[in-house]
Amino acid sequence: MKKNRLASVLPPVIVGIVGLALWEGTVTVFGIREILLPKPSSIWAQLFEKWSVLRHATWETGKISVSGLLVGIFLGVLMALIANRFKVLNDGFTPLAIAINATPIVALAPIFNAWFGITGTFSNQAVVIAVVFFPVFINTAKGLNEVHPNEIELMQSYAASEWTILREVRIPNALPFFANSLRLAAPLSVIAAIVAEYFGGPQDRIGTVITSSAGFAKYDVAWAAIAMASGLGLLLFGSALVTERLSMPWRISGDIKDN
Amino acid sequence: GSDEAAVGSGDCDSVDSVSLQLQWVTQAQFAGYFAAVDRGIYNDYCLDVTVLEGGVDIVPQQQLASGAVDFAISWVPKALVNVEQGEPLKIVAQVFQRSGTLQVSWADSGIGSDPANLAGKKVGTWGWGNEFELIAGLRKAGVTDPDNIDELIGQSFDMMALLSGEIDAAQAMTYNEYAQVLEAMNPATGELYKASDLSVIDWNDQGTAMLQDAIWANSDKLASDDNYRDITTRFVEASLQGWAHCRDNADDCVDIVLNNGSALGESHQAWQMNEINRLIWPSPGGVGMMDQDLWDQTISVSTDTGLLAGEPDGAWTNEFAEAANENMKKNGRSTTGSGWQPKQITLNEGGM
Amino acid sequence: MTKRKAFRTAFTVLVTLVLLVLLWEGYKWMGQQTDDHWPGTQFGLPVSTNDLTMPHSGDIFNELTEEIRAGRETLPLTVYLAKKAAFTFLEAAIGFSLGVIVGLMLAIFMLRWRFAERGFLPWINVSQTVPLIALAPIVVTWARLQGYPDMVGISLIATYLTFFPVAVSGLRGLQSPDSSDIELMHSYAASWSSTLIKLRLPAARPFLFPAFKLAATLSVVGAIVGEISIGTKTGLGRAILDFSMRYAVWPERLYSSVIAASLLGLFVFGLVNAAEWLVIKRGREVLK
Amino acid sequence: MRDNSEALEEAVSVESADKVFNSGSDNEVQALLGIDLNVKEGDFISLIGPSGCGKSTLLRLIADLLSPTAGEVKVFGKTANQARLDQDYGMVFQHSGLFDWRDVSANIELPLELKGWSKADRHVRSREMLKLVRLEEFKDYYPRQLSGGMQQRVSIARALSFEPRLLLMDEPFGALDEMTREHMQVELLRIWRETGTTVVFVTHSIPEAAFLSSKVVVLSPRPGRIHSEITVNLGNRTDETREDPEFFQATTEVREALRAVEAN
Amino acid sequence: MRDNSEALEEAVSVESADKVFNSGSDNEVQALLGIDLNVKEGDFISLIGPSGCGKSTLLRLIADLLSPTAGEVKVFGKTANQARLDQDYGMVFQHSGLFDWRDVSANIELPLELKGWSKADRHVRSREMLKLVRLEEFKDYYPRQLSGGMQQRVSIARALSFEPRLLLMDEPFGALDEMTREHMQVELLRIWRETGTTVVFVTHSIPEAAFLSSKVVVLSPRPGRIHSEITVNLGNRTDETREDPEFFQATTEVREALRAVEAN
Ligand SMILES: Nc1ncnc2c1ncn2[C@@H]1O[C@H](COP(=O)(O)OP(=O)(O)OP(=O)(O)O)[C@@H](O)[C@H]1O
Ligand SMILES: Nc1ncnc2c1ncn2[C@@H]1O[C@H](COP(=O)(O)OP(=O)(O)OP(=O)(O)O)[C@@H](O)[C@H]1O
Ligand SMILES: [Mg+2]
Ligand SMILES: [Mg+2]
Repeated sequence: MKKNRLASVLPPVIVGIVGLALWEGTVTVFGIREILLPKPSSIWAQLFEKWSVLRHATWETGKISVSGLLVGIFLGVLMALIANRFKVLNDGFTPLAIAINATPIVALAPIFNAWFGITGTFSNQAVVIAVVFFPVFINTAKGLNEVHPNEIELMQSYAASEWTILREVRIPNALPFFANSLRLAAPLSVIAAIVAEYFGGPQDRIGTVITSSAGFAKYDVAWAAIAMASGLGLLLFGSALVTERLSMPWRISGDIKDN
Repeated sequence: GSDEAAVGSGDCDSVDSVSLQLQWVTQAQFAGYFAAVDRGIYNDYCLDVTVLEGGVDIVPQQQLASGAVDFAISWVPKALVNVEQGEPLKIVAQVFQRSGTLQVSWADSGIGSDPANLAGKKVGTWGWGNEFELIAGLRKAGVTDPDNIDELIGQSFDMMALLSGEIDAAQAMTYNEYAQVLEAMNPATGELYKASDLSVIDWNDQGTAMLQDAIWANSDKLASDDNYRDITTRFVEASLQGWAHCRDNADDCVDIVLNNGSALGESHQAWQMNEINRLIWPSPGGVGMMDQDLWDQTISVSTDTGLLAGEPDGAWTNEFAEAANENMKKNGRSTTGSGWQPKQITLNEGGM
Repeated sequence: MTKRKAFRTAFTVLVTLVLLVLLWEGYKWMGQQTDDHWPGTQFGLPVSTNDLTMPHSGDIFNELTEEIRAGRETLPLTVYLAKKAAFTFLEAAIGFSLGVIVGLMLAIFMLRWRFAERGFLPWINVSQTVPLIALAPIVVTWARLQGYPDMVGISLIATYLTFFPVAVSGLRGLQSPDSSDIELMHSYAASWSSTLIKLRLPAARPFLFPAFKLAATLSVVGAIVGEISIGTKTGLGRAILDFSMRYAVWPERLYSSVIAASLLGLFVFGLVNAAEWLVIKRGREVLK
Repeated sequence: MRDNSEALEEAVSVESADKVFNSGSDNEVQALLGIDLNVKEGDFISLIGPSGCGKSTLLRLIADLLSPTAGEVKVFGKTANQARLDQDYGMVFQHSGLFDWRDVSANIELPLELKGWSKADRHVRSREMLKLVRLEEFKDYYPRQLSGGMQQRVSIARALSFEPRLLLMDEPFGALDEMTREHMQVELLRIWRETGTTVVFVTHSIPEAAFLSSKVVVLSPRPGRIHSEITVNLGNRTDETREDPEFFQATTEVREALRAVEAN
Repeated sequence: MRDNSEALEEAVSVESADKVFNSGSDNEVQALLGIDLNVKEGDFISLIGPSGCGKSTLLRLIADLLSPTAGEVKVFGKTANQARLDQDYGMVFQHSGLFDWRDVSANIELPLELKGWSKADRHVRSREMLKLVRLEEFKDYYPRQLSGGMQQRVSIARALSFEPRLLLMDEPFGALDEMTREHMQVELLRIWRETGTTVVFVTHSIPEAAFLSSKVVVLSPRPGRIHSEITVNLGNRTDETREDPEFFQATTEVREALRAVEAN
């Protein structure tokens, strides 16, 4: 078991280290200007230097990502449930969900800013919600729908109501699909929050740290902020994995017992 | 426009291809360069200029330093940060002689034109490095506790936040966002907003204005590459000729900008052209020449706000602008624009 | 059968759209009556209903027929947006094609070496948390130094968004054949590459097409974002940028351009759907 | 041992039932035509026939999962619908149909839960059932941790948990290998004897039909009709019965009926 | 009709072969122990045994899809590896393993394609094979459009397409219903007679083993060993053979061997 965990942690760490070394080496050897691509070592230095600003910004952006993520999940699941209950809606919603997904954040941000204002965080959250909604809705709806007909028949043989079937069969069946969507949505929520922050809202966020340093071509600071954002994304991704494991005990890879 | 040609208006032995990186999309802010292209001025100087529009994530001085373009238009303090970091950037023409940044509020808000009144208000800024004149102005007026910038709010590139009353004072350029407000319908009156509805804080008056649009060149290449020096000489002169053209033929330049695909309306561009001319003309020391006082002010504001550690050496030269002024004068063109008068522009709804 | 279903879907979409418009107008009407409060309460509505924040749907629709000056010509907004969409489509198509190639190559690489799979997969995830603002300058500088037009840089940004689902789902698809199918190929003494071409790639198609659909919409997003980020004379991204700066005076235009972007997204989604049908499903319905 | 004197009441009666799928459309299928079937209480009857002949459809009619296009289906003298609402039957499908997300006890308790039994009662009953199918130690396992045969036994336990008077089984052992299958057949007979339930069993294995049933009903396809009914009387069946010439005789009889059906 | 004088050469010889999985780790499995098996050319032998006894593992050793931990496997006098590279055998799995995206002919032509045959040659051969398995009209169908039995016949055609001298079959009919299965058995015997191939056949159906084989090899589990070999001589088998007391005798013999194995 321990050996297993090591085997899954070691390769990405090695690839990461080799990647950073290559990055550092390439920038040094080819004399790439720091104004274009800073060295990992300079980024690292900025992480230390700007630590208190970055920590605060990451915390603020983290709050927006997480709250937006949670609401987006809630809405995605709710709509999936509604669309499942009223099948016609599913046909109508899906293309709309695709259309929303095809709308870039940069286009949504000004509209949401106009709707919800820029003095609070809600328009940024709304962008996160819109971005998270799509994968959650599509996947969950699929999971609710794609139930084995046998299982439905079984429940009908028990004279179970649609509601009972939803609770006992559809929802548990949709869990793995839902979990899969969480893996997608978790990192998305971070990038969505950051991009939304470019276009307005309070100024002490990862997004604004990135834009104000990029505005001066201080890319080492920008990359340090990005490193924080990636860390946040990874953290949320990891939490999605853990939630998945905890919420579905039956998915453990237990031994098949012989008769 | 061959009448404007001063140098090399005859046949060219060879034409040099040159690229120029703008800070933003096509608009009258860059009319001089577009005019120099469209009216054949660059051609007369044996240059084939490609004007590259800016985008949200394009930083002109970065493009210039990394060698992707030959010249760039950038606000002075932004690029000075990179000069301080050792990037090979040099101002070869300081086109704008004043700052176009305002802080706009409603006339009835009582903020007026005194930054001290911004205390305790919700103050908007775009960020992206556009906030320093504001911060310096606030400090100078003794307003902001430097640790507490909570009352600074990021605004979108539109003026919605001011119109909806969400913020009390919004950042605006004289030539762009300020006009936007005047192009919007006042629901209370059913007419467009009027200048009298607004009050503005002009950083030029507050002594925290910083230098804006300048033509930047690659200082390493200037030092080592004679051909590039020669191109720079011609490029600066032709560009300044372009600006002179827009001073004297503002309507033509509005048309040129619109032809180059600006989707902003005609009256908006006319307004912008007029305001841009105001930022350039008059140029008492000659067009494109560095104004030492404003330079010093830019440096002191930058060092006060922690943007720069000190004055970077060799960040600008008047050498090219001087030569250009000489030639222009020889050909009887005004290089100071002392006789220039701004127009009265009427804005239509939506800038149409 | 499928025709009828397509018809029914189109109908439901239409009905949903009409309902949304009614909802929009209904909310707006209510807000106008109550001065932006929930009827009979002191609670403010979340979104103010003035014409600036929520323009009438009819006005948005009307705006589409309005003329707009674009360079030397004057066009109806619809035509203007359609032209820009065509350009964006081209960039998206290039980005999509490159993204598919890069994604598949990565998937094959990770398939070939288990270490590569474990080592790269998490970083492929991380790659998507890096905002374009940091990458766009690098991409565009590189492209310009190579002498390519900026369109190439924009397409590369689209590639950056599209390779991700293709790589992840592609890997799953390539790993999807039963071990007995792999054994069959082995029993024919087939080489690794024959197994890849004759078995794994075709078997991956049910995984790849959903990824392609996602990648297609992402390629549009990528092209638009790239246009905004790098700056172009044309393209939907440019329209969105122009109109978003002018939202305060002309909100209808931003809505129109956003709708155009959504439609382009739906269009490419539909294209991939059609391709899927051609490649996989045609003539292969289960017969009795 | 069964007491045959009990087995008098009619458990299932199907009268001239027809079933047409997709009626009126291009792909109309006449799945069943004029089916008459009577099952006495305590009987164990098997339905056998070529693939697609309508075995599952007939079972679904009895279970009221489908309605007949014409004719009548009665279960214990009531309409099939009433019998379903009264939970008079338990059903076992070819694939065990256990819910992955419920452990073994929770799967067995599912129908009891739906009927609103108390937790304690459910617990007691699921223990009994686990004993019946000999899986006591596996109560906390999830289905994926069990072999196919064990899953099928849980599925049977679930169907029996609320003591239905009728057990409907659609190829329950189809997915098992032959040795496990033979073992399960013996187990099923034991349970049937112990609980006294009536069983209607769908299969397409000739030896299975012959081994299990008191009556084998052979269906012919397109449209599905009852071709013949073969009464089997092997008495108390054990594994040895399979080597009994009488069993061989019974399989031959069923095989012949089937061959006649297929020749049509 | 087969000419038995040919059947002298050794097709498969396994000598004291062991197979250990996950050697040295916690979940080490001794799958096979000291297996000795000889198959003469033209033989039809079946491997039978309880689930998990190592039937598939043994077949995979012969196919060189696994290597023995100890001992030796020879196919036509060569190493198993050489035989695989020479394509001396064709393999058929439980699930037909046809590729959904290839039509029937393209599936049959797959091994020929891999061997670099020309298009014309492949075409001729696939036609022959389709004729052999009686599916000429279905050449342009996709696997999903065929019934399970037809799919299995395509799979056999594919295995035979390059005229391997040995056919290895791992529960090829396991997924079919009994009637189809019996039909396929007769077909397989016909093909075997017509082509003169040697067959090693894994099954866990007792009647299937008895019906098909000239020799039934019974394996015992944990670790897999050869328990006994039963020679069957039913002569020319047809559907009637299944009602033959001699067949019944053979099944009983196999069943008894298996019961002995399971009792261990
Ligand atoms: N829901 C349905 N819609 C349309 N046709 C159906 C449906 N269910 C069954 N049929 C058709 O009815 C006929 C009988 O099907 P049924 O499933 O009852 O056969 P079966 O005897 O159970 O076959 P098998 O042995 O393969 O399970 C078949 O031709 C089948 O295609
Ligand atoms: N790749 C493997 N790794 C580890 N153990 C294996 C592997 N393959 C088979 N085994 C084990 O070896 C033993 C024999 O397996 P094998 O598949 O040969 O049995 P079988 O007789 O074919 O069973 P069945 O009738 O269920 O197909 C089993 O205990 C199985 O768990
Ligand atoms: Mg059936
Ligand atoms: Mg096996």
